[in-house]
Amino acid sequence: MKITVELLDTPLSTAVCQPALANEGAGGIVWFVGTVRNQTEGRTVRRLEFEAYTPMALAELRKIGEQACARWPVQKMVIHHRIGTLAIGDIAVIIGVACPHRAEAFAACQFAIDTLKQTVPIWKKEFFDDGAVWVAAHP
Amino acid sequence: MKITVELLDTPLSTAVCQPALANEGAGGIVWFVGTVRNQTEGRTVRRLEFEAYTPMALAELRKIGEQACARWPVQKMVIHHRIGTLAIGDIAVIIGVACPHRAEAFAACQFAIDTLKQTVPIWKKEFFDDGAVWVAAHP
Amino acid sequence: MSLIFKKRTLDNMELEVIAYGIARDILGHPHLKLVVATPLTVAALLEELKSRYPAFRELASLAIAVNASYATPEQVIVAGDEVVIIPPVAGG
Amino acid sequence: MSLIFKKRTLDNMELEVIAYGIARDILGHPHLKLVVATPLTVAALLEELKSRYPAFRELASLAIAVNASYATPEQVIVAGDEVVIIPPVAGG
Repeated sequence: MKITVELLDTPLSTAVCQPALANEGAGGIVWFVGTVRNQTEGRTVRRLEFEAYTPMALAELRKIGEQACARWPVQKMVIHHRIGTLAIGDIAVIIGVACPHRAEAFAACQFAIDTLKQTVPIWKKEFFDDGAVWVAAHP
Repeated sequence: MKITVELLDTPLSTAVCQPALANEGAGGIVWFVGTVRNQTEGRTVRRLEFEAYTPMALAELRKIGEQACARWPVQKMVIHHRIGTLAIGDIAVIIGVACPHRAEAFAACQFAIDTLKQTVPIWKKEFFDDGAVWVAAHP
Repeated sequence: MSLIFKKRTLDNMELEVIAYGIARDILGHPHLKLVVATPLTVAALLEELKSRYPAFRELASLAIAVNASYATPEQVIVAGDEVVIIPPVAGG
Repeated sequence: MSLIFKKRTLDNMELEVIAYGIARDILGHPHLKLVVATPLTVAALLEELKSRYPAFRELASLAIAVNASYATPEQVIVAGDEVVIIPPVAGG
């Protein structure tokens, strides 16, 4: 399978994603690993929750993979996104892209995370000591 | 330590590099993983050998880290480069960069691998069925 | 919760809208049952939601997914469609 | 292997040059011992190497490292320096 996408409610790791990129022809693999930051605009984040509209989120993730494959010579691509409750330092998302050359892998990986943040129906709620907010909800 | 660089004659893995990037403030980590390709200009590569002028290679790797830190808000950076004999699919280099925001991490990681290929005194010999060549030696 | 709105003397249909994230908080419930006049476009549904729940107007964006795909404003919602309110996403 | 070249009536010094990769193949040995007239610049050393081993002229690039740093052409090599021939690198 060229494109592998998953939503998981258990900890993510590149080691688990790795087999999805196995490809003797690949020269360059670029990974993006997004983690939960301990601060947002100076406020201390205690934990966060991701919720997803699952069937559409999976479809949109796959669409990102297909768009990347149309624009760059992607050999393999994997996207794992976490859902549920995450602690500081936990991995929220992993995107791995294997291409024959590194510039393509960088471009495709950056496209994937940029697009994911714009289109995939996943919502993030950050919990502070004094409340919680839905991230990016308001302008 | 903000910048970690190593030359290793044993298999590389991001899992081994990971602790060097541990940082609760990081929002985006970008990894570049370069593997040994099975073909170069249509010829089948059987194996390859890397040799390094070790003290200078380590100094140049560290310099790349310092330059990246000067240009982007790098929180942590790790570069592991393999030396010795490698088989197809083996990892030749891993570069990991942790930054507060992903665009910076992508830029710094790409800068690091581009610069590594231009400046670090490491030489690669590819072995084919009918001979061997020093990669990039001739125009 | 049920709201009934008719704008034209056309056939009505029952519609259940699903809400996630802050949209669910705004509705106070993950589902909203409506009886709507047909044909119902996505644009008309969005207008109705914003008029009934002004908090939707304050969001950075608001989209509707029909059958797990982003719908265009002109798209007509028909009986049996899975209709989901998509407030600003924030994955990654 | 030892080569002696003197261009001027100045003091001589012994110099050992280390070679890696294809530079070692061109020399046929990882070390080259020279007795050179001083002062010796990096540019002069490169010219001497290219003149004695024309295969160096065919490389995509050729640099000299002095004490584990890239040296400029004007840099003067002094006794005790670690001098390394750097053919085109290909890490990564």
